[in-house]
Amino acid sequence: MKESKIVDLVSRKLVPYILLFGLYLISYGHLSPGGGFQGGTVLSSAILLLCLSRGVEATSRLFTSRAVNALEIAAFTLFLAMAAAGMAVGVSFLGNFLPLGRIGEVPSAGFILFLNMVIGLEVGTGITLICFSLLRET
Amino acid sequence: MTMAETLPLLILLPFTASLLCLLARFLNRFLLAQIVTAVSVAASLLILGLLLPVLRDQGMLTYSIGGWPEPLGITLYLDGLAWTASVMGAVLSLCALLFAFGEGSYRSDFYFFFLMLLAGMEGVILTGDLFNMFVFIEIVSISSYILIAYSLTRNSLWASLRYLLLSSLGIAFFLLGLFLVYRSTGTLSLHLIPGSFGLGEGAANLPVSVSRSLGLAAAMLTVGVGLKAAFVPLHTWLPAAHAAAPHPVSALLSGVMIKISFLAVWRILTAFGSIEVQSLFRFLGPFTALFAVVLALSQTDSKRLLAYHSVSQMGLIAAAYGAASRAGSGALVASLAHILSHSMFKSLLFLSVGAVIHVSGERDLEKRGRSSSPPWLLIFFLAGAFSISGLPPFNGFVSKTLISSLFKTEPVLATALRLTAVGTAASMIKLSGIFRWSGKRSISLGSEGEKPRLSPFCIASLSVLALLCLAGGVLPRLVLENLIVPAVGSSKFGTPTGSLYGSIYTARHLAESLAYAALGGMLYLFIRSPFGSRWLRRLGRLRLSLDGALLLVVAAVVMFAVLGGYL
Amino acid sequence: MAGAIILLLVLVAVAGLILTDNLIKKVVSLSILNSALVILFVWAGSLSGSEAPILLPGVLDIVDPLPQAVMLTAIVIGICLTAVALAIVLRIHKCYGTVSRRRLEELTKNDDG
Amino acid sequence: MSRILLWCSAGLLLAALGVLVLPSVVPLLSADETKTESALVSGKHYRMQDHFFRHGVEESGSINLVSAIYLGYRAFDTLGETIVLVLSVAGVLLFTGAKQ
Repeated sequence: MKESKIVDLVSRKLVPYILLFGLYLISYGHLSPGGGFQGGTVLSSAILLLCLSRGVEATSRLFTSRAVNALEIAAFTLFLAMAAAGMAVGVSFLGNFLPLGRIGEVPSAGFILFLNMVIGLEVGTGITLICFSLLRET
Repeated sequence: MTMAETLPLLILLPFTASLLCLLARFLNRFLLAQIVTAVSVAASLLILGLLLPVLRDQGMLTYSIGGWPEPLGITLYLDGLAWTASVMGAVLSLCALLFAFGEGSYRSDFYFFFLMLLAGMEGVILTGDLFNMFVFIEIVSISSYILIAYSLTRNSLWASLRYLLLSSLGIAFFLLGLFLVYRSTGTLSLHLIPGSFGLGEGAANLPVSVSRSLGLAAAMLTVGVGLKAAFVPLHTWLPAAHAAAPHPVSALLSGVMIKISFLAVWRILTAFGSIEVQSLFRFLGPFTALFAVVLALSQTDSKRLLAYHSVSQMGLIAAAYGAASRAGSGALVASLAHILSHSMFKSLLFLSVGAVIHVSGERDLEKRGRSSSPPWLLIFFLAGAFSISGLPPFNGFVSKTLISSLFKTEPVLATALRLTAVGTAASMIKLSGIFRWSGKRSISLGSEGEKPRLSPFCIASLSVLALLCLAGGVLPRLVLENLIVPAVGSSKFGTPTGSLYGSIYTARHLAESLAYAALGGMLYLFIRSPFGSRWLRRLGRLRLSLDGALLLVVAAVVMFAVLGGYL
Repeated sequence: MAGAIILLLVLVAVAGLILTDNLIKKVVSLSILNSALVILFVWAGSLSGSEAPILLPGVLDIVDPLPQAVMLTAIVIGICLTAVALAIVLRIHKCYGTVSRRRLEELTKNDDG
Repeated sequence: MSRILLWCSAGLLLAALGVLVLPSVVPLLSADETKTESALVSGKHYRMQDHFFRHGVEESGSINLVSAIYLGYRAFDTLGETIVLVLSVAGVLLFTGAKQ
């Protein structure tokens, strides 16, 4: 893929805003349309934009696949820990053990907010890993 | 912490263990993965043991995830059926695991996929929600695609892709059936769908369109899950997949996965109460058994021969289940008994043949290989071969007698089952050809250099399985009384009467089974004859194309919908 | 009318899965089948209301939220399935050199087991 | 020849499938049945959709009912879902990583 200067410049300027939008989708998942899966996909689409504009090798130097793999395992551990925590606290398996807070505020849905973040991280790293290995393969 | 609290542990445990395996792969600590897997399988076996007394007096344990009641949230149900299936899964995966330690050539991500397969199967049998069953079926499918293609050889990749495409088409029909269920009953939980379609009390006031789409949904769900249980129209993926998979994986797939998929079909049909689809199995089962045995006889590759036997034995199980629509819960006892005994002797056969292949490197029955394998391995193989052909001291005899006693009144189906028994005996004799002793024992050992030694782990797993087969056969009352009858009791037919399985070791049954073995021997001689082998060789080369197999799945959906009382 | 069109999409996807010869086209029609089923679910849920299920003040007539939540999971499962299938097809192409089903079945006919 | 046979039988079977499934999908168009079929839950007509509308927010705390369902009521699906994702990532790494 011959990287043209324009695509490279525009994508480097655009990526931070896409990442910001992804984070917005994750953190406001319980208040407005969005959530963990959608936010995670937007995050990985930002990284893929970098891949397409500067090639997989350059991007994987920035996001080394070993670090992304570690992040994914951390996210999966967090998810299982939260699932088991509900049971340990005595509510029930995967039950909401955090206070619900004031409806309509950001920190309001207790358990759901943190689950959204963990899933956002999980899906983001997962899809990035899949696309890295498939892109590197061709 | 009541005992019902431990239900989610049964699923959470394998997932946390697989997480540790993932970590072990990341830090490449190989031994950690092995230890963690063994500990988690043993722990779930322990939990199941603790749950037995509680289950005995309460009949059924339920646990709603997240505290949400049935229609809103998801509830796990542990009844006798789920308990028996989970114990079967745990015991067999322990033996397969021991064999994998013995072979020693597996990295830690093998154990990751192994645990995911186990947790997925546990989830399929425990969950009471249809969409959750879809998610766990997907977990089981993806981990079995990867495990089948784990050795990355050419034909294991092709076998895995064939299985992927066929199974995904089946799961898409499962999703379509799920859609119809939600449209007509407004709920996804299996236990709230009233048995309104067949026996249930709500049958009267259902409008025609709702009961019609429920019937169609039952057919699609049955084909969706039934594809993984591999009865005839949907079996095309199994021989290539189980032949190409690594030995412990093909033992686990043949031993446990196809059984748990059939038990899921059992659960769906009980919830829908659709008697017509269930009685369809009464004809489909014997046909599957006979059709697959004839194909098994024509195979030259040893593992492919065994894989066709899995399909034929699934036919027997489906036949017994189908007979329940007429013979009541006695047939369910026979079907579950054969599920248990088949899972044991089929894994024993796959692992012993795998051990021979591991040692002698020879898997084709036709080739005149000079390599020899240790003779005491033959003992384990004979234990499996005797029980699959239904010879007295083993558990195969018990369950086959129960099944054949169900079909006394139908001559046609009974003869099909008898021919299957003869065919099974003949193909076991053909399979024993893999234990060729080359005359020149000394030369073959010397020239081949250091032959891979069979590690004690493999011997341990083979002997455990052989003992289980023997125990199932020698004390049938123990197994039937407190393992199978309570399990069947939870289904809607009620607990069966004691009279059915009273007399198993009667002279007539013994004579019958020995007669089948003798006829099998004569059939084997006929196959060795020039006329027989030429005709068989042509049959052996028969291969169904992938598009044909996909088409068969669609045909199966239409057949099940039309014949299953949609009209 | 919309239901019939979505059902037609499901049938076209199944036909695509059965009749194409190239493996990648089969995987593509598999993911079309998955998307068609997702659309069927969400469309059927959307008949019983007109507004999105975000309960801001003043929202009254909402769509059925359950199919949408359930189909989120089905979409991601579809992605994972397609990813694994494409990885296997890539690997098969590297081993056999072809992705055509007919040629592959001829090649695998002799080296069996 | 088998190509034509495959095409005809595929067409026939798919048409049969369409004819079977269509009547269960088409009645949705009639005006009065636009609501989801009422659930036959123990006799009384019960629609999960109404429960979510009335009690969804205060039970789960989230305004977005879809997030409330797939992270609150049916979080177990999402757990299975994440595991499918981890599984397929490990699978893709296995297939693309190893050397020939």
